[in-house]
Amino acid sequence: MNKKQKFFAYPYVVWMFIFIVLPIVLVFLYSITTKEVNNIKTINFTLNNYKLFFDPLYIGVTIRSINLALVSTIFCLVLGYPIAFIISKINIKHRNTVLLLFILPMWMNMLLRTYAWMTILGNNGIINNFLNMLGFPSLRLLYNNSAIIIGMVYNFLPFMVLPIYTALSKMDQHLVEASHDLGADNRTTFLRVILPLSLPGVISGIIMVFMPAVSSFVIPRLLGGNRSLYIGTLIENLFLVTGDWNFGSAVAIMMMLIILVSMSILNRFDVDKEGGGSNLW
Amino acid sequence: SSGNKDKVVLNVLNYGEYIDMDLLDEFEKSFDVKINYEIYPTPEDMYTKVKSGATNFDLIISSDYMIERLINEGWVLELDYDNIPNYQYIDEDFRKTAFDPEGKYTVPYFWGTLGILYDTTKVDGTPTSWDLLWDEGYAGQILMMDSQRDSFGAALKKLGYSLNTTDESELEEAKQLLIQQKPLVLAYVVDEVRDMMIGGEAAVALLWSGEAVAAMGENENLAYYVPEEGSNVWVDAMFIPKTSTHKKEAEMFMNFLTEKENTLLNIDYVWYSTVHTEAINEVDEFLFDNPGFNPSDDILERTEMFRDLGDSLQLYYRIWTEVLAN
Amino acid sequence: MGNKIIELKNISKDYDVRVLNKINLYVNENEFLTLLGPSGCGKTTTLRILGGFEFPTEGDLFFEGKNINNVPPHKRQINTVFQKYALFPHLNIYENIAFGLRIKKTSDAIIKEEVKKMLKLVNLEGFESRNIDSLSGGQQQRIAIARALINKPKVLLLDEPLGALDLKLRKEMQLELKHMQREVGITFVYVTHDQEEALTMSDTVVVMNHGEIQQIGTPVDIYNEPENAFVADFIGESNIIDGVMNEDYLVTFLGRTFKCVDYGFNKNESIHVVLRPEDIVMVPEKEGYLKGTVTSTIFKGVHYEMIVNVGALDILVQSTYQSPVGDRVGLKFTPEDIHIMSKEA
Amino acid sequence: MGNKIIELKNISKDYDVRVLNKINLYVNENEFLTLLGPSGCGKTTTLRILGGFEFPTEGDLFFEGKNINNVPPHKRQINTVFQKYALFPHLNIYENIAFGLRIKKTSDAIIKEEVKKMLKLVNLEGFESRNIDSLSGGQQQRIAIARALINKPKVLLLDEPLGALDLKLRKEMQLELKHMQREVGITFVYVTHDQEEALTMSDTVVVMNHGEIQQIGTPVDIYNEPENAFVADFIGESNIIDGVMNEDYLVTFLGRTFKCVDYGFNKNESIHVVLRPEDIVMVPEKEGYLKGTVTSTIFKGVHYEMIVNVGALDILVQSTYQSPVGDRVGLKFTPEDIHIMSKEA
Amino acid sequence: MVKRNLHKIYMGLIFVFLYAPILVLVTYSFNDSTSRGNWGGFTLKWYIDLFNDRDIKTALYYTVIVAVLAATIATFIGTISAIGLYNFNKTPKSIMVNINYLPVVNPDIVTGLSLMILYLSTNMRLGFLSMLLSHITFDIPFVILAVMPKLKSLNKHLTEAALDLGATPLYALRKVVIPEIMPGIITGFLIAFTLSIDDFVISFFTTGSGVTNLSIVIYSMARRGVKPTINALSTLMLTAVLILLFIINKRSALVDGQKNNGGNY
Ligand SMILES: Nc1ncnc2c1ncn2[C@@H]1O[C@H](COP(=O)(O)OP(=O)(O)OP(=O)(O)O)[C@@H](O)[C@H]1O
Ligand SMILES: Nc1ncnc2c1ncn2[C@@H]1O[C@H](COP(=O)(O)OP(=O)(O)OP(=O)(O)O)[C@@H](O)[C@H]1O
Ligand SMILES: [Mg+2]
Ligand SMILES: [Mg+2]
Repeated sequence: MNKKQKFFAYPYVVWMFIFIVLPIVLVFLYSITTKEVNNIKTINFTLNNYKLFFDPLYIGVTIRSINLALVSTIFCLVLGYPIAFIISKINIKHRNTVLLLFILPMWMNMLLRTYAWMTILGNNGIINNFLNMLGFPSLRLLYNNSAIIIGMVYNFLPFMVLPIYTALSKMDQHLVEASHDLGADNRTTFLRVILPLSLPGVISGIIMVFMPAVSSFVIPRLLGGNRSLYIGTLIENLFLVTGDWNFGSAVAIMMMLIILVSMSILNRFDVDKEGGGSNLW
Repeated sequence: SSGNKDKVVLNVLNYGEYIDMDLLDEFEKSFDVKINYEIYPTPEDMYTKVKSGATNFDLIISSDYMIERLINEGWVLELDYDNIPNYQYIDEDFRKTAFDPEGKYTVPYFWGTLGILYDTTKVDGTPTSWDLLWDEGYAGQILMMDSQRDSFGAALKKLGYSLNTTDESELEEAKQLLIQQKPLVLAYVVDEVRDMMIGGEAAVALLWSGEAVAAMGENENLAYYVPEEGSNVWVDAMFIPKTSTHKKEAEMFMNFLTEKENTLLNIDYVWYSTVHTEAINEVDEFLFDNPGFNPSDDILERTEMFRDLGDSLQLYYRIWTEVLAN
Repeated sequence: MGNKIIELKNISKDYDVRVLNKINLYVNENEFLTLLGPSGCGKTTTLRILGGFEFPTEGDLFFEGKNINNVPPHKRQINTVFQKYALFPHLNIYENIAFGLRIKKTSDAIIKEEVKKMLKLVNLEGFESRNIDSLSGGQQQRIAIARALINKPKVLLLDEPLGALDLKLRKEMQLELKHMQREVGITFVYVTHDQEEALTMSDTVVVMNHGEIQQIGTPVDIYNEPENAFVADFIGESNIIDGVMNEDYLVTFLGRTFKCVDYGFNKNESIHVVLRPEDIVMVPEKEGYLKGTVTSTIFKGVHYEMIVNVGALDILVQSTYQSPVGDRVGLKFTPEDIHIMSKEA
Repeated sequence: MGNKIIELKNISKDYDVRVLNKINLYVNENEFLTLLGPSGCGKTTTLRILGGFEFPTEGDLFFEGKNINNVPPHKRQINTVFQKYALFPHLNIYENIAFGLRIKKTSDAIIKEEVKKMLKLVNLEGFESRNIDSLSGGQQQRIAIARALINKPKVLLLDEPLGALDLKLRKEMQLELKHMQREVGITFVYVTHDQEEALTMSDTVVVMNHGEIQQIGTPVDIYNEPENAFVADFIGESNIIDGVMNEDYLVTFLGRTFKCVDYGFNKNESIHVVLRPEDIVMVPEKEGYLKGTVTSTIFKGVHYEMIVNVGALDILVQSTYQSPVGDRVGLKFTPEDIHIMSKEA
Repeated sequence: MVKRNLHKIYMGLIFVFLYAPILVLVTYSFNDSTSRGNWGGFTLKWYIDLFNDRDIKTALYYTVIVAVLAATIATFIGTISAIGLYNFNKTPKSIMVNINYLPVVNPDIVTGLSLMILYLSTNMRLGFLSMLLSHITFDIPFVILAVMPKLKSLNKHLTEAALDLGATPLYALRKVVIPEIMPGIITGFLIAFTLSIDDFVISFFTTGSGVTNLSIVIYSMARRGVKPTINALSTLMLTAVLILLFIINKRSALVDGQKNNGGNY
């Protein structure tokens, strides 16, 4: 490709600086100061916000959030990989339609969809009504961790499926044949050829699911009944309810750090070795 | 519709679903003003948005303690009540409130109480106390609010303290009470309480009166009371922030909304208690007899208004976080 | 040689159109069999059916006497060297070659030794930890061969494995492959479109065209006794001339009658006469059976290749001596050099 | 022929290592020049520098006398047929071929005509609306040739354009290309690793190895007067034997002294002797200058290729008559057949 | 064969999972009760209300306009930038790609607030433009992430071939590179559009002057119970999209057909 085409990216490099780097610098500034940063004269630097973060209370919140996000991510992976695999096997003519049908629900407002889940899972919800009709007792489906996980899987599954699908669909079919040829059965071929070759997609998928899952506040609130505090809710509360932007920024920066670190760890397994997880879709 | 550039544009900020939108159209038509109408979900969102100075709002409708905060910060303009002749219809009780003690800044809009909505088919007897929210017999059927002031309000009142206490030991007691209650609670929600109570998903809920009234309109098995230990009364009011560039038109709009006919239209949409002395007599029977909509005076005597707590608010946040994170 | 190890019975394959039509063929144990034919004639398709990657539309496939139509590739004791390499990009060269042994859970020590042997065989010692992308086409091809051979399959399928190699290396690899095939006693089914390669390496050559088998035979048979004009033309460069068989041992073409060694044709049957360029001797014009003008002369290293126009026809002649363009020359050949082919074959 | 159209001066190219080292070369107008060498020797890299896809690390490139080091590919009147086709998968065959003309805003009618002509040329009439994927490798290669030729470039670069074709078609295409080159007067720079192809088609052959030019010359020069052992070995199969030049016209190798036609070496200089297999005549054992045992004999169609072990060495011999393996034979050659090469060349 | 059916059953279940809430949503748009909790009989009144609802109509207008504009502009900038970034040297490239990742990683609320601070500190009036800029900003990274892998798997000889045939780099880009990476561009656009249409937090903080979108309306309604009008609107949107999909499918089938038959021009 033409070296001159580098210039194409220059406008965006400027854009990135203004709209991405600068805001994050602002957030960082908030996190290491007390009160407003608008007035340069009154700025006071402090590390207290970070110290506060390491309070067992917030560490507990962080660990709980990571756990929940991990579980959701694993569910998405386990459910999503077969989906991606099956879609990649579908006749090319219908493939795009299936993919679109897959994304389509995401065009309905997330809040509405989540409310709909409440209608489905509630004590008097659709599932329980159905169970009662069959003579079974009601189950407590809403307002617990499983409800949160269902909600997260529901909302983030496409983020897992799409990158894996992409990785699978661009894989050379001859490689699969070669593996069979060398004596590998379907299982071995999957483990030794298909899976490693789709690893970049899997990694992108994990990142793309883990990130919103760890920072989501709507789903724990609506489907989890806010019974425990998660880091997303914490940040939201700090910014909106408490108005403690300084501590909120510190938590946000810590969360970014957590995500960036896990990303860089994951990228070690990326066969393309491009860094930055550039393998989404 | 009309592209006239010289038309006055009035920037209005309100809770979602808190006005009959036809009134906006009508006001625009009769006064040749254009209304830029924006909505927000919570008072805190409103505060952030107003303080950001992004939009120069001319009229805001919000809740007592947030208004107090803005007044204290010097963000609210004094009103010229001559421009609001309909102010005469506002109930004297609401003209001088805790957040506007001299009645200089606000025109009350709606008001209500904090109380308990319960399902008569699931709850025995006629409860009158906050204790119902701590009744282990309803474990897993109790809905609390994801709102620290309201939840703490219930606990503090149960303990006989003030809603606005800043005494750490009192708050600590309230915190323990809330933590103790946690296993009984189905969920800490705000938006869905009404629907859940109508649908029979829970037995008991901490709720605002207007929501309770709306729920009772849909499900006749529901009942509402303001606990005898006392509770919170709140008032939402209109005010003009200092950013306004069309104060006169904003006051005209306040007057317009305070007209009896318009108030009635709004009541029909919003279902909260009205501050309008004339309109109250013309609402339909269901509302008039409903203790949620039209509480008796002795209930009101037991209630207290939320006050802006200034920096003490942080204390509430911290312990509420501890309750939730527990 | 030995028993039939593979047998194809009436194998046909349709995509949008028919690309293989009733292929009947068997491969003996330890045989080196080559599928030879022009591009698109169905060689790769035939090989893919053997490997189990395509299912025949019709017909049956036998391996050691058992029908294996429905046996999946990994259960066939057949390995393939793919036309476009199909090396695993996520594995380095060592692991690519080791792939088959890893599946069999071979011990690391043995794997190491075997891989080393294979790398030596394909002339790429020391490349173990290199990346696939860093190899040239020819090097990749050789890795693919090593990867298949390490499995010691009963049958090895090779789809133009030497196509990307230069002649020198190709010739070396030809000998190497042939040698290895003898040594380890593997049956090779080999696809090429290089006639010389086919003749050099094979025990049996199968000439295909348009999805049909044209002739099966030893290299010498195929070269010397082509069954039809297509084979004659495709194997080596030939002059194919219309003629009439007057009677046994007597043929007329290009307006003259010649003695020949063929017989058994109908009287006055229309036939094709095949004259190999290397069998034609260039002589002074008056001594030639045919006379013509040299219209082109090309240096080929070993010999010159000249085209002599004899009026109705261009005749290709090879000679170690060059006649300049424009020269009038005569052409001579012996009765043994005249090959007669029936037009219907 | 004519003026230099392309000139490379001291061109070097480094990737991680040096892959081209001080290449000096010019190409005359209308010349057919071939780069010949083993896989990985830098042929493609040289071509890519000519095409403008790589920049030389050192050295200068001239086109019609002007330095074009910094001229981008689309401004060079040079077209390329890529080694791996590089056809546009999103366009059908018609549009692939028409690509260059579309850029020039040629009218549809002319495009249609030209494409048709090109398809005819590459033997793929009627393929207009076919998809690239549905073509065999050979067919794709031919489309790539058509796509480049339709632009009527001043110089056409071809990177093993016939590599994927079968011999028959390859020979036809060789003639076709050569014909076309003469007809339209385009300069061809051709890359191949097929020695015969290089000899057949070229006006000038450039033999490369390890990123360096080994010899430049006409096919006859290259074949008959290789400048070093590598060239001799790479061009045609040769027997290369260590020897000593006793004096002018007298050489000793394999323990015997022979007359030869070479001179100008130092007395008792160590040299390489090259004996072409086709120059060696097989005779009864006692008549031979060298005596040995046949250890291998392969049918090659035109001739048999035999390896004769003469004790210290295997000698390759070509003959139309076959000697069975195990036979004791003698080998004879004339003084003209002995080529002497200095070891330092 | 058994496997085939297993696949089908699995996909069936997944689609049930995906569409169950949608079905609920659609059903309740015909519910003659304001509450989600109970079924009050069939009605079309919410659909009628929809056409008189000023709030929802403006919100719908801005939602669609912003989503279309932001996704389109982001797709354009993102594609061009991806091509540019692809040609960067290793280190700057990996830095840029990582910065590009930040909006994806950041919680929306932080992005929203920090953008708001940015606009305010430059004295920019919040409104349509600021909201559009914000949407573009969080859309672009996703487009780049969608396009980049396609560039990587692109046969680089294709561009060379185009240049070689006389195409200027720009022409090669338009006629060869862009068509080749089109699937990535389309995916990028779809993702950008999806994100835009669903965004609440970032929009809420970066808009003003009466400009809202559906998410803001829905979130602000939530306190008072979401009106079934919104369900009706969603149902209509879903129907519209499905019809659009159907048409596109039909059309592309037609185009394919032409490709296969014509060609002799
Ligand atoms: N998957 C397929 N779908 C449709 N047609 C195909 C397919 N695979 C091959 N063909 C067609 O079948 C015919 C035979 O193809 P095959 O690959 O077997 O040829 P080949 O003899 O190997 O040619 P080459 O020497 O060029 O590799 C060709 O015309 C090809 O276009
Ligand atoms: N982009 C590159 N980066 C590093 N090394 C390269 C690159 N391209 C080519 N090489 C190396 O340069 C050398 C010459 O390669 P080139 O492709 O020119 O060979 P070639 O003569 O065309 O070989 P072949 O006949 O196999 O095509 C090889 O060793 C190759 O590995
Ligand atoms: Mg093939
Ligand atoms: Mg090359």
